[in-house]
Amino acid sequence: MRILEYQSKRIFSQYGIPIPKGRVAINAIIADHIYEELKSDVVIKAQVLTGGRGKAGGIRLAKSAEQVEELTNEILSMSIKGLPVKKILVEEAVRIDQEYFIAITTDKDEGVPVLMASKYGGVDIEEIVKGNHNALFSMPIEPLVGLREFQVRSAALAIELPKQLWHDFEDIVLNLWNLYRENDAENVEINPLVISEGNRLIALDAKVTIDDNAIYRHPELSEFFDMEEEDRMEYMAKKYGLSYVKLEGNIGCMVNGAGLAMATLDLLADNGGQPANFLDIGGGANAEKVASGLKIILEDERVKVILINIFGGITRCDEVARGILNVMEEKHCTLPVVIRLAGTNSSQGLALLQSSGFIAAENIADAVKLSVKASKGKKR
Amino acid sequence: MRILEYQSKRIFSQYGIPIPKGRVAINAIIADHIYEELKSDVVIKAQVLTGGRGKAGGIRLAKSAEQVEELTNEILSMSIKGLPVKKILVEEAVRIDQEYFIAITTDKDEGVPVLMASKYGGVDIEEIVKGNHNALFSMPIEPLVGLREFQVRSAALAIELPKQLWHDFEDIVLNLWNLYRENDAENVEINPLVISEGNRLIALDAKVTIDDNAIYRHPELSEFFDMEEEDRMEYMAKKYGLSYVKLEGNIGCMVNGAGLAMATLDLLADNGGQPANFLDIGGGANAEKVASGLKIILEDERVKVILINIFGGITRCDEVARGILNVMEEKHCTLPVVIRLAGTNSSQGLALLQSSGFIAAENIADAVKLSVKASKGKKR
Amino acid sequence: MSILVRSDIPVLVQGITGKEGTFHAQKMQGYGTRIVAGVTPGKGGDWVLDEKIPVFDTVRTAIEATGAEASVIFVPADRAADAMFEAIDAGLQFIFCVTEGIPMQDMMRVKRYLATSDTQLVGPNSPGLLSPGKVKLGIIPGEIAQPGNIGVISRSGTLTYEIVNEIRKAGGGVSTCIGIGGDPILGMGFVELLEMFEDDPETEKILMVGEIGGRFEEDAVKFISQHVTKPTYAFIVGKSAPEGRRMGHAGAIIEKRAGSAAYKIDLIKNAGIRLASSIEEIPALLLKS
Amino acid sequence: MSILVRSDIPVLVQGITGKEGTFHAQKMQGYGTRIVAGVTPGKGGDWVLDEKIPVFDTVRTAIEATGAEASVIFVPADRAADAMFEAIDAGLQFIFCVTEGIPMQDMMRVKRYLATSDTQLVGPNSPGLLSPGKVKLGIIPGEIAQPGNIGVISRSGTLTYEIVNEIRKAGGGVSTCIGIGGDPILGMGFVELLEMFEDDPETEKILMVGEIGGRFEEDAVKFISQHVTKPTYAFIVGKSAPEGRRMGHAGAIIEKRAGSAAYKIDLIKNAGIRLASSIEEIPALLLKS
Repeated sequence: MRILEYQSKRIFSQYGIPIPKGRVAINAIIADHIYEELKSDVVIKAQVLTGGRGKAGGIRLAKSAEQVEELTNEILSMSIKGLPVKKILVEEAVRIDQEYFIAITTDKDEGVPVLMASKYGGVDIEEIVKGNHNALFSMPIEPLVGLREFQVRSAALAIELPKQLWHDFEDIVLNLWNLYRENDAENVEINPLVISEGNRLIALDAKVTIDDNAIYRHPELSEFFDMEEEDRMEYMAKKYGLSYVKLEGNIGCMVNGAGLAMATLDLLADNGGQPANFLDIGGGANAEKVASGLKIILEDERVKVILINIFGGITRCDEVARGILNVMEEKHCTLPVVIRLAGTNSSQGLALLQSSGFIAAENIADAVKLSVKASKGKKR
Repeated sequence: MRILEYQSKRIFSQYGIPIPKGRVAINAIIADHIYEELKSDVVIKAQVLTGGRGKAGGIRLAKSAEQVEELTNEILSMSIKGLPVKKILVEEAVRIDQEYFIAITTDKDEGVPVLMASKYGGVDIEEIVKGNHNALFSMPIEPLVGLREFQVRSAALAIELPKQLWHDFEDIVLNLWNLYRENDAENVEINPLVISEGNRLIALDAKVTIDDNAIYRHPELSEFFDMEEEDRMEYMAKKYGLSYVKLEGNIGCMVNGAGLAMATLDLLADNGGQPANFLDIGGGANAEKVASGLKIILEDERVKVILINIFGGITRCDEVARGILNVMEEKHCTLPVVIRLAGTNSSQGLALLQSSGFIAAENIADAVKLSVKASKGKKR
Repeated sequence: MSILVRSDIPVLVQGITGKEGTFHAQKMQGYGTRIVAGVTPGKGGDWVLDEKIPVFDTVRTAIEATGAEASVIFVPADRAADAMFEAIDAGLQFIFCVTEGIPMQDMMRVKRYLATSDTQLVGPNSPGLLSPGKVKLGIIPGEIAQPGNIGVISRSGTLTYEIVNEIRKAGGGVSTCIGIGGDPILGMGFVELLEMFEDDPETEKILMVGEIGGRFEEDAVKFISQHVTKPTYAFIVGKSAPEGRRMGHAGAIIEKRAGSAAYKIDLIKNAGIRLASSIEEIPALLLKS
Repeated sequence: MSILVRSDIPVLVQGITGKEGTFHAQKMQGYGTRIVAGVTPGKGGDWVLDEKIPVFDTVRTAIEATGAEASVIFVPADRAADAMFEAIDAGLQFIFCVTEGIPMQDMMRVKRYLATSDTQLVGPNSPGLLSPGKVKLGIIPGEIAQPGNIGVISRSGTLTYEIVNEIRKAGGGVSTCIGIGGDPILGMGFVELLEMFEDDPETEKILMVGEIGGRFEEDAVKFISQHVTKPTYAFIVGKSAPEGRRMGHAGAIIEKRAGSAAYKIDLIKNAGIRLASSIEEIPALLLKS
């Protein structure tokens, strides 16, 4: 779960990591109120879950009440990488002497957290790192030991941080580790961490991503889960514990298992079809979960045909069939539905669906070809 | 640092470990007030840092205001194993269906914490364990992993805890682990943990010992350090970072290094002398620390002769000499003082002491013999 | 014989009294696997599977009573890490963890603890192991494969069933089929299993089914080039998958090392490993040669 | 040659800019030990010991620049665990930790981390190692010992000086003298060092100086009985010490396994190890035979 900058900063602040003064606003009246409170020039920052906000004009400096109003309205009318800006963060403008990049992220290949740091913060660190491997300090953290002070010092040395700031830096990075550890984060990132007024370290930006599998044990974080910021269908999918990714096409897909789902999408592409989504209902899905998945697909108006490909293992095909029947009856769906059932209880499942007018496919290749054909037919 | 039952229970309560309702009192008026508050029979418990309170009559049940007053006064006039009772804990009397022993302690030989449990709680567990090894469940805890739920379940199984209480037991023991871990405890112990009213687990007693070396990082615990409960000299020693143990004799000893101090005490005993104390000034002690050590010895009125045995390594003998001179001048000490200095800067040290009337000893054997002789002379 | 485990290995099932645990314990037993015990905390003393299999409260007591050497884990995600810690601590030789959705940081810690032990872990989020006609640990449907000479290793569950089933329909058979699991942080990877297949007299060809993300396939290709003499085949899914979402710059920097399908496919081709471009192709490719 | 380290091993000092660090780095250097670097966080770039020895901010950078293989730690107790983690992580072969008063739970974690590495740790709360005329790591005063054939291992600092000094005064000499440290949780114990003395051609006799508490002496006696062929002598202090304070029942149960002086002395006598009953006796006992 990615969370917005202002939410991440709220957590930073709980962990004692210094951030600029400021608050979130949803309109110019509130923004102006914050500006009056702060008694300083302010930076207005679009709150969207994507990078590149600065380049898109979503981060602006305002020096007067008029500018605050004008820029707030401007930013709140923008979309950045397709995401409409619904909230802004109004913060005191901070003098920047030097910018650093600092992060604790997860190296999934090695199964360890990694401390990263660079003296080239504030700009596109990925590009800089690509060109110059020495630009990035990176050190694995032993999961059972946790981040050690000496590792933080190694980072401070690598990014050539002035020595009088080492102590504050150690506090910030150890707190960042505590935040990562105690909140089941996948990634916590400060870019840039700045030196301001010669001797203060401040986190100007904040990114926090929480492991979806661990959200159940952080009920206090659920308030940060902002439905408005998510795609409606992705939100529904998450709610039902399904894995859903929106794509560009018109064939709605529902498959059990991520590997089989990817294989199905690949085969669709090979056959000239265009999937509308990736949807993995996971292992052992019951009728209800199947129904939820199908409802999400039906929400998508671009969908012209539905492809259901199930190979029952831990999942039972009769359960799947029941889920499909329930939804189809309830929603009066008239779309063509191609169904392929194999494995555990597949004959029972097929028997249930027999009289329902679905297009039954023998195997995955067959299912894909029938779906592609149907997707190129007339509109609904 | 050992802390009293009522203090330990305060920490238990912070960690969500259930304890009986109650409060501490220093006289019968307060005790009666607590009795009125609790609206139940109460148990009055002497607060002293020793075991065997029950057998000594320091834990009593009171069923009326008169009894509360009477027993409070009785207990507050007791001494248990030489320790005067200055505080009592007044707690609601709790019905006891079953008593267990549960502890997390430190196996120093293996360098690991150990989870211990027994179904024979409430009585002298050490004796029972001595007779029957199966009476005690004991399982090492991997320090880098921490206590795992399955270990707690193994304990619950071993002590035959009713299954409907396993969940509560898991919470209690995991919290006990957190307490141990987060407070740098050496030992945390509940004896007895009782089943009350058929289905509630309650910690009737609580013992917590904090690692002296780690107290610096738990300033919040320093309020529990109760000077009145400690021997005055041991308290002073702790304050100055010295290692002091009171003994029964009349030869005040100050040595650098625990091993050399023990060797000195052994040699005194072999030669018919009786040390008044063990006092290790540690490695690299400066004049000030030496002076503090000497002052503690001078506080002890039983002392008839002072034996100072220093082998300088990291400690420098001239510093030691300076510390001795300062105190002797300030306190106008007239006791015989046997001094033996060897190792780092010993000649400088001896030179400083030359004209001061101390008894200089060649070596440890010499120093011990001179001290024993002086200790058998006339009183000061 | 199967790779990894012998056919008569005594097996316990952690989470045997849950819906999936019971269902699949029965299926395994029906396939001939020696299920000797179940473990469900709080249910010790019960009997399951026609009242013939005893349930214990802890793995240790189960081992003491039954001599179990391997565990299949069906415990829910919030308790699965603890189940693995318990199985490792109790000294089991093999753990097959079917559970999916285990928090990542839990799994990091399990993996480090595992490294200090002699236990071998398959999974989590693994369908387990099936050696047709011999033994089954996990949830791979028994009927989809027949005995044969093809060793199959995969990161997927259902995709593997699909492939093995197609192989069977085309008349081919499998020596052992094993899923390492769909999660990013796993016990055994491809490499350890490739080594076993290379040494397994019943395996004559090896099929590796990979995915986008992670470094498993890259490591495998290196190992195959250097150490595997048997004909090896590969299939990679995720060609049409969109780029994964970033966790910020740091995530992107780390992920760069991991591979897209195209990158992995290139590696495979360059190493001279035969690549199937679709599921349909697989049986023909494997059986013709 | 000394046991454990060779005489020309390049050594760094963690905490070299502190009072004790500077003093003893000088003493070591004066004794002939190859001090090549110091480490003090925040002081990297400074030079110490007559401006001849460079100071680094981290152990890694010190090793890269100077090739140091061992560290002597003088870092204050609240930072000493981190200094050990750093030294282990950087791959040093040997650590001698002089610092005393390290929190016990910190030390537990260091010890477990150590077990996953190839580093050998002496201490904490150790006076270090002295091989007379050859090398000195730590704080054992150089002038108290002369070269000879007696290997000395001890849990104490000053008591060891006392004994070694008496041996010197009686005309005896020492091959290597090493203090394992006075803390309950330590890196190396007696056993590992006894093995080295047994294998050391310069050591002909071994003296072990023990104390009350802990299991070090018990383990040592077992090892000596089974593996040590050289004449071995022991001295145990703490006969007159009062019983230690209890940490509650649990502590007493655990501590029971540890030994009183009387218990240890019995073990030693029963194993046929020659026991000195006082410091005075030691030189005669060792030198007459």
